Amino acid sequence: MPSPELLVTPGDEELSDLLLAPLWSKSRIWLLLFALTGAGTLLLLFAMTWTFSTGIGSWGNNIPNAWAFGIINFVWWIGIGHAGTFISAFLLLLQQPWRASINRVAEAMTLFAVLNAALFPLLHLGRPWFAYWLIPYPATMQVWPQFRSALPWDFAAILTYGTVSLLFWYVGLIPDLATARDRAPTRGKQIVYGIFALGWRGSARDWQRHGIAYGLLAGLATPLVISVHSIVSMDFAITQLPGWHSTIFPPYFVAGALYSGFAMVIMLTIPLRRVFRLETIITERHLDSIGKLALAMGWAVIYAYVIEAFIAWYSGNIYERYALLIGRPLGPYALLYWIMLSCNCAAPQLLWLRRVRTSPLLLFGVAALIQIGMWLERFIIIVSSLSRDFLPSSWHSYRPTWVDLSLLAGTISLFLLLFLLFLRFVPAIPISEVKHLSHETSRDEAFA
Amino acid sequence: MPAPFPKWADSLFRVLLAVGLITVAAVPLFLMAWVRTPQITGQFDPVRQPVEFDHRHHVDDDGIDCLYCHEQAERTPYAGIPPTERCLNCHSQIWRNSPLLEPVWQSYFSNAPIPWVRVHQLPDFVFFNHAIHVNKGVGCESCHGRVDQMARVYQQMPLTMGWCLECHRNPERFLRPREAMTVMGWQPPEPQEQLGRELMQQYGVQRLTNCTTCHR
Amino acid sequence: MSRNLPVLDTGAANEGLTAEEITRRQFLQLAATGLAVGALAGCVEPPRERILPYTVQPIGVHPGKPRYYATTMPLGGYGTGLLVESHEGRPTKVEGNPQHPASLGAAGVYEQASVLQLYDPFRAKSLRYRNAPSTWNAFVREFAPTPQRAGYRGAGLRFLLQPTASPLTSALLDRIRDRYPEARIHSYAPLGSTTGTSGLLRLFGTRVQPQYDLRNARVVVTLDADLFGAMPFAMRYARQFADGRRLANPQAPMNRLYAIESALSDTGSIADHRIAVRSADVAIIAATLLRFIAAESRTRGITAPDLSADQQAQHSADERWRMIARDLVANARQSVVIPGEQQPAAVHVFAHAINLLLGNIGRTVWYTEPVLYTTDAGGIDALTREMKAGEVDSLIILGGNPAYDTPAGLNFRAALRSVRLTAYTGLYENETASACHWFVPSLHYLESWGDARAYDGTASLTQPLISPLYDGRTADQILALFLGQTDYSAWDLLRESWRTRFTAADSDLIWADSLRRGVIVNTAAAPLPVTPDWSVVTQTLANMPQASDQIELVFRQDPKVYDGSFANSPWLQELPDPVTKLTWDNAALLSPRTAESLHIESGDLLQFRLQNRTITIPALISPLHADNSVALSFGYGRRGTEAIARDVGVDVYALWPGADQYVISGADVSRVESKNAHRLATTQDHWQISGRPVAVQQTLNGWRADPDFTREEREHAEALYELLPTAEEQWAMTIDLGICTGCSACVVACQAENNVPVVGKAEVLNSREMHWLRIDRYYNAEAGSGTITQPMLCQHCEKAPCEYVCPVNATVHSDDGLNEMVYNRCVGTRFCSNNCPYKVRRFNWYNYTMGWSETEQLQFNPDVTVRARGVMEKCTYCVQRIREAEIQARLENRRIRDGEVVTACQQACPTRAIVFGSITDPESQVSRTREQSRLYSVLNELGTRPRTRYLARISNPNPAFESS
Amino acid sequence: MTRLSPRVIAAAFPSDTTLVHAVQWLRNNGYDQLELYTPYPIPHAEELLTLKRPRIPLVVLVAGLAGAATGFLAQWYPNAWNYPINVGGRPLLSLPAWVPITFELGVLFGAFAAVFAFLIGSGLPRLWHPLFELEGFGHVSTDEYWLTVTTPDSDVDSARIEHELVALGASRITALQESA
Repeated sequence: MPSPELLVTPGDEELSDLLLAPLWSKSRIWLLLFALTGAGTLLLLFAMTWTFSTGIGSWGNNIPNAWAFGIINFVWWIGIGHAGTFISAFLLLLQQPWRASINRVAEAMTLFAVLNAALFPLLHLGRPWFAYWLIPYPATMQVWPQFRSALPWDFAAILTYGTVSLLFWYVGLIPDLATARDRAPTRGKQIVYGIFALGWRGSARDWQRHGIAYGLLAGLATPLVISVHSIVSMDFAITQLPGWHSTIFPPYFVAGALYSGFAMVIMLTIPLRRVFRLETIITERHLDSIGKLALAMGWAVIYAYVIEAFIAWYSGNIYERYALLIGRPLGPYALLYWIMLSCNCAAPQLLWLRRVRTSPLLLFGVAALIQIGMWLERFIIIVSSLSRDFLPSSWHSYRPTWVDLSLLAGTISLFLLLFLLFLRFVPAIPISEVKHLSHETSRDEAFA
Repeated sequence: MPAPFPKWADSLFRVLLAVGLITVAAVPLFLMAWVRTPQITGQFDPVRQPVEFDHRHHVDDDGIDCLYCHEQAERTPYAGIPPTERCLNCHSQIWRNSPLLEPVWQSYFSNAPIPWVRVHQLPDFVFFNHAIHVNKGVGCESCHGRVDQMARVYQQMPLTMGWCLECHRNPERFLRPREAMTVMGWQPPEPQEQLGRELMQQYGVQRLTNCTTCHR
Repeated sequence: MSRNLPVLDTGAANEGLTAEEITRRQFLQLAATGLAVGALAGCVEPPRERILPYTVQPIGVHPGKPRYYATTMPLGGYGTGLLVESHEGRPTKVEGNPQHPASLGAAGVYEQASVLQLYDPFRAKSLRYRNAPSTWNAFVREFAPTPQRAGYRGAGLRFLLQPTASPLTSALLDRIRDRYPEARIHSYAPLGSTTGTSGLLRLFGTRVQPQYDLRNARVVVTLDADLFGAMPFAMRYARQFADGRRLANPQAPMNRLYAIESALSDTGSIADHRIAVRSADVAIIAATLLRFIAAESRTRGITAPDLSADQQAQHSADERWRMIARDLVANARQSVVIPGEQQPAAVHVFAHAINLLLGNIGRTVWYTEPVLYTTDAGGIDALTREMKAGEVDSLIILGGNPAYDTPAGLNFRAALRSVRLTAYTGLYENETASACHWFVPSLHYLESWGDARAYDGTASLTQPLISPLYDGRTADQILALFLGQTDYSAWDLLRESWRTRFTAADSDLIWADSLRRGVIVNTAAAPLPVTPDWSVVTQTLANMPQASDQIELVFRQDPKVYDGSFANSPWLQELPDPVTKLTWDNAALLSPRTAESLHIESGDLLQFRLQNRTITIPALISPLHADNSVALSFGYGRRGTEAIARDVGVDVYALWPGADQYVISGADVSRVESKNAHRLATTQDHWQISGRPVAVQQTLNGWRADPDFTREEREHAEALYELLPTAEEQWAMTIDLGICTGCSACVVACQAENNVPVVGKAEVLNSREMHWLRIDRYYNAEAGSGTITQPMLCQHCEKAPCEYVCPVNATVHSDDGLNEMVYNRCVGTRFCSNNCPYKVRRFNWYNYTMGWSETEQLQFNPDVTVRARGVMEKCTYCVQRIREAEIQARLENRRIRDGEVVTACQQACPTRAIVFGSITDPESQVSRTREQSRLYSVLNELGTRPRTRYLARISNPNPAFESS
Repeated sequence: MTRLSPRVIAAAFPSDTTLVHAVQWLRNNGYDQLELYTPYPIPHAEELLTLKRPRIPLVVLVAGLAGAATGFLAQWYPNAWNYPINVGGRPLLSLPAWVPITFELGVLFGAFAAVFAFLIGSGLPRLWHPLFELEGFGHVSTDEYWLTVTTPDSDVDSARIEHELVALGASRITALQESA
């Protein structure tokens, strides 16, 4: 029999206090991590200021590699975001009870990932101060954006995705904020959480509307999450560059996105349950399920790789063949390519073993490898394709600068920083849902 | 612990919320309106010149034609600012001792240009050619306004790209016969649209909205 | 923008230096204020600008309308006629003068770059005496008394000039020789080889200079001669050669070129047969050819001396020489063999003997008296000897840079110290300036009066386009000092000297006409009859050196900085070498096999030791380079005050044993062990075309077999949907790869016309060079020619991939078929570049143009926006010229005439390989080229429908070669 | 007969089951003006109180369509109507290219509609509510299950109700006059 979503069914009050504990208590380790990630975030700010003041030239980009780290990081982050929405929205529609205890963590992850992702398109512009020209507004020059380009699509997609994720997250949060308000140890906290709770009283009618709205948001978010990475993939697919110009990109990218996303969920929840003693709430069952999902996505990605290569060969097009069958496995970035393959294709096969899926340490390791692999995948897609396209005369390789690297490191820190703040000030586990779940399980037991 | 909020907090909160939402919506609208104001376009701001030259007087009272001083307008990209000698064609005869002419004489004798201040200033990436506009039936007034009514010349038109496009898209609404080129306050004898279409035929005027028409 | 320009004229332009002139200081201030606002403004409003009208407007000056003046640029002693574009008294662009024999309307890299040299902020600005600022008057006080010194016959007085053909200078020099019988006049330039003249002196017994005409040469053989690159008159030869292969159809007659050389040159890269041999072996090959031809001719009953007697050199074993000989004989009287200027006298003797045998004299070759001013004073080595011997009292150096560019073997610099009084005039305070007592800034040709003669003797005048920016003088003025003409302006001297030359009657008319034309008609040198002394030939044959395969060093002209005199030009430093694509450096070129034998790779440091002198220089492997031969180019490793040239590359003069010794054997080569190899900034890393339909070529026979061999690359499938441009004119360009020598004149011309910035070595290393037009060069063993060069610029695709990915409409299509790039709308997503299959788009990673000095900004073309940081840019088909012509045509209510719009690259091209025009006119030149069966589009299968099309290169290899 | 101001009785229960029993009793005795307050949505609340489903889905649909329309027009007007430009030789009416944004804006508007429909329908935000004044109402969000029943102001009724609720396990009972 599968292990249950909850190992214990504590009383409502204990449960609330257990889940609210991080909000009221201070912890040294938290402060330490906060300081570390804070420092990293300062690095990000510095690199950003540097980029804006000296110019995009401070990045390693060149012609032909007009896009590189900036876009790689963008795609990587937005991809990570996807798992959050998937877990909370998609699994909600599929009525997977086990999502309850981890969906808010996943959603928070989405929010912060999207935030990071949104930084890069702005940063990588030659003249970021004119970024608003991508918005259709009645300008005195009467010139408009050009909507055949995938970039305005991107802009709309990310805007929508970010907003919807935020709404979804907040709506789900309201009842718990109310709990926090009512359990607040001090008046100050009571007022703050009170304001954000919007005066939630939990009447049957409110619950009903809440449920419907939440469901509808989930219904909207699910196709949205598919569309977003499909659109991101079109930044590449609509071009005619060998290695980009491919019809499999949308599903391929969505799968890849979820793949890295699940890996990130694993990497976040495992330390989380450990630090806050939540093994009873986030159980092996959860790890097991996410592990399976990751494995499934791994195979989707492998399929995409195979098809990509096959079509390149089957097309008989010399440029496609060179890019995918020679450029990647043997070109200047061959090493990265093979590392990527071992991370994305070989490593996840361990997840066939239940022992690996349920052992936090091993699972974390595999997830980490996948994470690296997926970043490299974006590097390969973007740089190896650009650096060697049609005319051999313009071939040139790419090397990142310290600014590129600082930006990557910086956004990772910012991500963790935001996540820490989230753990400290927001109920990270959806209290009402867990209660609901625990009562159902207890009821089941009663009937059993 | 008491109830989280007193009764009045409710209404206060809602008001604040409303105000917040409205500002968020209003800011961009305000900006869009603001960039259309003279403050940004630089309209209606009489410019002080090194020489107190009064167009109102010279054009209206003396009836001097624009092309007498800006004689290149028909032939070259630039209408041309008259050389000092041109002022003296008349003023070596009349008002020669007027203190207002002091800088002119100075320039003439020291052979140093009079540093006139530019009034109609387009960005550096815009290339405007007077000759072609003048020859295709765009009157001075159409862009420079009623110079004959300006003591100190100021920019009367917004000179925004949108403004240029109005005419580049529909020249017929603005064209006038070459003879009336320098006339101030000209009124079309027949309905403008109709006259404009005729002139477009006659002068071979095109609707040019290519970027490189102006940006090169 | 020209609109912002101060409207004023230096007055120097045409009627001498009149009172209209305004001082340099004012000029610069005003000009700079006008140009400071040159860049794209952001969203902020610029401050109110000033407009500065004339006080008195000169006749015929219309601010905003550029004017063109004819003038002459001297280089290597010979003049090239130019037309220079001037905006309100600022020369901004140099074009060729169609009426001038050396230009024929084209302008090469040096001519194009010369305009920037005028504005070079590092030019010397004032006189100097012993490290202290001085004045012209002081200089005059020093030297003016000389002519008055009673009984002084010029003992110890020496003049050192660069080779010159200027009638004015020659006249002055003659007068000086009359006034100072004991003075001596030496002339020297590192590339001014005298081997040719001495060789011909031996052969004919008189001083003559060969003249070549390729127009009716069916077969051309070059013996280590860069006919289309380094040689004087190169642009003329290139044009004549190209005219022999402008093939409209496979049946058209076509000439054939054999290039026998060590380092790959422009000539070699377009040759039908390029044969790589050590430069030292060229003599033996010439001898071999001569023998074969003599024999061959006699078998055909042509009278020729028997030269087969003496021993055969081993190269004769090589069948190729026999085949070439046959080909030459078969085309007797319509062929030419041209020896390299830097080759020893023997080669010149053999080459011209061959031409004699073939009966080419009077048809493709003839002889005239030397155009350059010559004295019997001897060369630089004679002078140095005298200086060391203390026989020189005062030395006047007019131009050049002998302290730097003389052979290290002579140690001229040291010799200078043993001279009591030395004076030097030059553009820069360079190595020589610092070694001399007196320094006088000389005038750039664009700011001075003078004259020159072309290689064929045609005389032309040099007139200034701008009054001198700094306190400079011409060499002629300094010479005049020694004739007592102290306060003569260059104009006075010139006008005077020509007044005597022209028939007094209509002297002024001729003068005015000559100024307008840019040439003085009927001044070409007359052919001289010559009689060869065949015994000289047999003697020379008799004592031929034995061929060896030890490593040789070849000292050569640099295709970019010449002999170093252009080293401070950022344009030329960043111009990719036509062959190696190297920028901001010189390197030791050697063949892959030689590199292998030395166990080195490109970038490794090599040390050369020759007679206790050593230099260390990075190696650069160049395919098709001759084995056991190392090419070293002059002009780098400068130590003067020219900040841009300073420490770029390595000074190879430091190894050079002696004047005229361009090929040296017996230097020992060793690899210098060092951690990190020297980084050579080449703009093209991949030299294989790897079977891609990019630069298409075919042999003449292949073409005849399949006249439509490019069909695959020309026809395109119908598009599902399309929006076609509708305007009256539809612009298009055709580039004939068959006659592109890769000389790169177009690259610099484009840079000059379109304000293309220079980015520096570091940025080039990161592939960020900004050239709108680049020349791709691919090596291919298959076809007859060793390489193919392909000018690559925006293809102006009708279905442009770059356009539909731009999110802000910054790159769109115009009604007349241009792919427009709107800088001021660009936000810099660089998506367009990713989707450009030709990778011709360039991005302003930094604010490249902002570093330019006040003076350099004066060169900016006011009709082209100066791009700021963060925007994309690319070739616009010189849209500013199109619109200019369009407006002119509309003002006159007519259509634009064919040939009225000429792009900068097209205008500069010596071979006229680039054709531009409207394809709506079926009669236009470009329309006709597009009917040719060798027309094709690059990457046709992508369906981008480029407006820039190419004519496949047709090579004409000797069938005999293929069979063997 | 004169209409008397009604009164509200609020009762707190320790568990959802007891609450449900209480509700059933009240409904059976004809007291229909009920409202429940619980820490989580208790199952079958709709049936217990016979609530009818709000029209939120319809609102979302309409808003979504409006969003999509906005998205489409925002692309068609600039590119095909206001300033038609030849871009890469593509037709002015490039419908396929406009699909993504049309979809995204539909979703965006729909999402906002869902949230606002929920908030407005529930009269949120509402920081103050008379119930907040009641002793122990704060437990509603944690571990107590409350119901309020509005009755005609007759001591008989209220006394009966209160007594019965206690019997049904109400841990705390408060009565208050409904303000208007």
